[in-house]
Amino acid sequence: MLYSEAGQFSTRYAADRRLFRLRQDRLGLGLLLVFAFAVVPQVGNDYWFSAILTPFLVLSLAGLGLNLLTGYAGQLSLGSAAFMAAGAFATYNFQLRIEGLPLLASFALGGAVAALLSLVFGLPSLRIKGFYLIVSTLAAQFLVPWALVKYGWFSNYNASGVISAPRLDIFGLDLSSPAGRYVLTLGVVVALAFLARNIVRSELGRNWMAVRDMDTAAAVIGIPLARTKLLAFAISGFYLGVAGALWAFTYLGTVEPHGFDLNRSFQVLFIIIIGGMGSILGNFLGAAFIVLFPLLLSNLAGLLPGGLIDPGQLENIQKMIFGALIIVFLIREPEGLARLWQQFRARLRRWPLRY
Amino acid sequence: MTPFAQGDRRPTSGLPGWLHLQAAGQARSVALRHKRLGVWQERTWGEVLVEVGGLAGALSERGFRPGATLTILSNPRPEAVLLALAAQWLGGSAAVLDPRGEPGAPNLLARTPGRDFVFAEGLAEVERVRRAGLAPALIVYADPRGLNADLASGLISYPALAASTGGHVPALLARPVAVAFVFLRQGHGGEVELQETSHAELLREGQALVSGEALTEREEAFAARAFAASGQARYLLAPWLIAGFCLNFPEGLETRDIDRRELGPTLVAGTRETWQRLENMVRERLPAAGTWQRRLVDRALAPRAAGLTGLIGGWLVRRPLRDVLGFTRTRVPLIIGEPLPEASVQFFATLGIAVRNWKEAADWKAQDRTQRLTTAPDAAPSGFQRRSLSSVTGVQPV
Amino acid sequence: MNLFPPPLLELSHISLSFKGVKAITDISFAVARGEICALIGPNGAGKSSLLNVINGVYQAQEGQIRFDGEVRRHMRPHHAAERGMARSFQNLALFKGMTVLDNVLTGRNLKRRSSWIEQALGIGRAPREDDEQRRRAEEVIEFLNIQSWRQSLVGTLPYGLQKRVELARALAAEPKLLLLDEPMAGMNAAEKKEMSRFIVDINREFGTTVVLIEHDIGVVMGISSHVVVLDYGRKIGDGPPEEVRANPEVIAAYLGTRH
Amino acid sequence: MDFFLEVLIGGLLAGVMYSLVAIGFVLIYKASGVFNFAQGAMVLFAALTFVSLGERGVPFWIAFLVTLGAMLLLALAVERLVLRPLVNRSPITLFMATLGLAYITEGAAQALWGAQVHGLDLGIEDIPLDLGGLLVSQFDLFAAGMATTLVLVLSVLFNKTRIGLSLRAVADDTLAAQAVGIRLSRIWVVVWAVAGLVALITGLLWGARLGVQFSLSLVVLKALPVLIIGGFSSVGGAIVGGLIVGASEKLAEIYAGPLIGSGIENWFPYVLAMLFLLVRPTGLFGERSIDRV
Repeated sequence: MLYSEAGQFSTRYAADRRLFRLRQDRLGLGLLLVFAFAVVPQVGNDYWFSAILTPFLVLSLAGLGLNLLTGYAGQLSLGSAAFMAAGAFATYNFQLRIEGLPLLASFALGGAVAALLSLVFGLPSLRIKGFYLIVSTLAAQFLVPWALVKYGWFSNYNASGVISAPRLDIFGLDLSSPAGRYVLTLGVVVALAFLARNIVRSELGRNWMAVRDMDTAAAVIGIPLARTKLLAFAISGFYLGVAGALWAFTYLGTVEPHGFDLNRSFQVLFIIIIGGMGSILGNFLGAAFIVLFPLLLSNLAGLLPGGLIDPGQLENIQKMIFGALIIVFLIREPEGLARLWQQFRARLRRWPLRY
Repeated sequence: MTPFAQGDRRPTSGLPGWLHLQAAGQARSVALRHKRLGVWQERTWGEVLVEVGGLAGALSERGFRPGATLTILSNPRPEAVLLALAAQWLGGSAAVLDPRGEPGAPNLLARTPGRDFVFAEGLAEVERVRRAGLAPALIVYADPRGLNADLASGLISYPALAASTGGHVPALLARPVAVAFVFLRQGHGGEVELQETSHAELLREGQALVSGEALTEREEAFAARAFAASGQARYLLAPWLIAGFCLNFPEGLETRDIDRRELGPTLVAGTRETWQRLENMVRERLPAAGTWQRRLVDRALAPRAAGLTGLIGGWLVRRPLRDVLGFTRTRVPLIIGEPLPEASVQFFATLGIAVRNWKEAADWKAQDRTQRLTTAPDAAPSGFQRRSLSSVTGVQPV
Repeated sequence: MNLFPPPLLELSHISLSFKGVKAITDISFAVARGEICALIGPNGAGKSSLLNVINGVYQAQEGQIRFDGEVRRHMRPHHAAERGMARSFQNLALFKGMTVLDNVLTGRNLKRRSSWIEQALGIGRAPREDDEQRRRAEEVIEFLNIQSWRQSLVGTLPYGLQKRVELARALAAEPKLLLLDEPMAGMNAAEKKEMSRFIVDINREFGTTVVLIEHDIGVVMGISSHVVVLDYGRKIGDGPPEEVRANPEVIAAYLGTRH
Repeated sequence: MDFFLEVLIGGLLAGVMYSLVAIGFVLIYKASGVFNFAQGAMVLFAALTFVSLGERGVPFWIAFLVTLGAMLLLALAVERLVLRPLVNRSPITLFMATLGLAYITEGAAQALWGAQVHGLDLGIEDIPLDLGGLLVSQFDLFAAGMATTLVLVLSVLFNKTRIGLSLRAVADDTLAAQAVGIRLSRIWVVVWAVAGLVALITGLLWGARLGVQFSLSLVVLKALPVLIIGGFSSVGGAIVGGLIVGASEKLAEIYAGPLIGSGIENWFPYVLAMLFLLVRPTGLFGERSIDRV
């Protein structure tokens, strides 16, 4: 509406495959990235970096990982946190045991380990459908943290299985300051988000959605179900693994296996329900919501006259509101905040016409 | 041979001559664009020249001689334009019929002077040609559905025809005095009316349009498909060749609005019907009555909304609306033939689209006829009521 | 040259039952290359089940299928697709969450050569292949006249159009054999006419062999060169339309004098 | 050998407790096709309500009935606010809705009654009983007895009463059931209410065993593998599954624990369930459905 689409047409298919067809959208994204990379580190303060922005980014990535599996390929999983844990501990061990392994490389390897694990727990999906799968993913959810606690080797024989971050530097550039960790996280998340967007727009992405929408038909037109599903598990596992590593090292600094319990998995699931299944943008919206909402709530409670809501209750109230929101979203807007945004945008592009 | 008289920049060989001129002047810039298979396919002036030359070769190999007429039964599409130019290249003419089956259309087809060479868009048109009792030596079709398997002699697809010549390009035989287009239509008395337009006349009209509207080679002209092929031949073809801008064809009737928006044409030529259709579409798609959005829109579209409200309305409603319709860049909105009713003109005017009307000037007719009767190379078949041509004088702001 | 080319599809003594309930009993017939073969019969005659057996959605307990020179007892859907079978379903089996273009593109997934990594990174064979895939898909879209809906979600389209999109998806696979399960179900006369036109054109243009299930006898007689009649899972008629139409058993089955 | 038997019986009796939770699942699954993750939260809610009432001096049966009333209200709310708006949506959607429901219920339970641990005494002192040389927990026997009676009551309810018959009709073929005029909403309310009753009893038994506290809501995680093994749609399956899980996890803890490390009963049932799934995707008693195309 506020910008002109007239005169923006493609003469080659490649032009249609660009990230955005409209010049203005590409420009907008570019500006956003410049802002996030160049401006924010200058103006932000440590509280924002380490308490809001970094967790927001990491959770977005985790949501993205689960979304690829659940939102695109239609395979429900309650084991996200397990794969995050696997990624974190694997990264830790790669850093620990291989001299001079670049940080990003160990992130990637950690992701690869998580991918492998996810693949294994995805195997039952070849036989079973729907929520029967949650058993397999829950098995991972309980098995992995148990193993990480039980076998000291994973945490380099730390008494309580706690691992702590390696030195965060890339090409000798030290990133251990809050701003540095934010930038590092941002870089990884942005890169992986672009990759994910390419994947879901590719043949593989279409196959995922086909399997999700109607697997019988998918098989009939020759889509290899097993391969498609397992790739979904593996790639999703990779994303979750990297997210776990970031969670442990750029956000928390130190983490124990129980930091990746069932509730974490639920948190990630809620991100994609609220943000929007089958959408890349949705993960960021959902994560922003999950991170900001509690802060908002506690601030509101703070505004109320003292003692009206005692802090102990706040958590319960928060829980109830989250639960209610989940149901409301599932009823009113199953495709989440992302859908709302798309509808708004579509209206804007047609305005003042209705259709 | 050279299509140009010595020392004179103006070609002496009609429309194809101008094609040569443009190809020489701006071989690399885009001459034709039409949306097909989801993207806008482009032809540069150089390619157009080669293609037309090849077609001319193919036609002459199949016995198309000077003075012959190629009947075109098709919605506007590049193939039709290029084939018409090829026929004119060989000193012949193109008889353009409106493919949309209005009552009496078949007998128009039966009366076409060009009985041996036909361009029929697709299966339906080919069948109509056959029903009309024509037995052409050559039927060229563009849309292959249901025709590839048809092995009837003389039936050939456009690509096959274009490829059939061995690069042999015949001499350019077009002459200004020669008839370029023949238009047939059902007169009000039910009798068939025949119009013959010479190159000279088309070029004169075209030149008038070009100078009147100051058209440059940078225009993007949008040929709505609903706008009959004949109309385009008369009002877009000559200006296109003279000014050397780019002529754009949408993907289809139902996608034209989307395509117009994508393209954002600077020159839009339509008929009263096409403009009114557009207006009605807008009116029925405006926000539902009673909503605040509707009130905003109504205020913005109220005539003479001036001052601040005018400014706001412009940014919040008129400008976006222009863009949705694809008129953001439109500089020359034309209506050909009967004028729009005042209300509609007002409507578009408030949007900032000053639709201009091209009128026919009666006084030119007589003199024009004498001129043409003496110069016309071929006497039209008896039994047709001869009717002289309108010609365009200039802008008539509405 | 061979005056009697082998049939493209040959079913011999196919029997199928669900939990002991016989759906198909000892059915054999052959479909010649390039013909349009119609499967007709009252509801519950086992027509859909037979299609499902042909491309391996169901596994027949007895009998064998010869397709394009290859004999198999069981045909897995994926394998059937690879060997050149495409089909549409009785009650639409489109991917509702995807656009028309994407649905058609999925029909071409077997034509892919580049790996998913190449595609994700836009390197190697991927870009050229993407163009090629898109062009072929667009050709199908143009052939079936659904350009205007290219980018709309199939879930939002009217029923008749969805049927056409499903046909497009099947056609995009460039199949040797096209199995259409009631392609005109629930259509009005005009839509039926259009759809039959498309089917005939497909058959003529690409020489695709078509096996279709249809209830509208008029349509069947109009477009098919070979009719197979089923009733209660048995074959009661097989031959050119006019011959089948004259067959007393078929008439009986349709007028229901026997029941 | 005796030791093995004791472990086995102990496991079996513990399994009875799992079965109790699982039965709640099965009821709801049969009637509304919903995989009710909130069952655990309902157990917590019921137990907390009951105990807190008791602590406020409300006599046993009153408290019991009041809690039952609360569960009925919950059922009504669920039917009206969750099931009805989500009718004929995908099972996964419904499942995720029950996740939300679980959060609400847990939040509400703790907001109302606080998070501290409440003791619950049903008046059965837990002294081991000596049965022919085998030491068996008296409490477990009592629990087993409760479970058995509950199952009997349920089976009577569902096989003899009209509501039960219509419930089974719904479970068999929802559309047909509606066609013969069975009102789904009523069925749902009844079933969720009954599930509430089951939750209450489960809550009492588990609460008496572990104390009434948040961890009660986690029994749901025990019930999942039970269902997978027993099959979602069979009460008998739930019981057998429960016994299998109970027994096997105890045995595994005792015999495999030393080898691979203790504390395996958290995940062992799931691994067991996965193996079951790979062999028999619909569980022991679940029936397979052929998806038509």
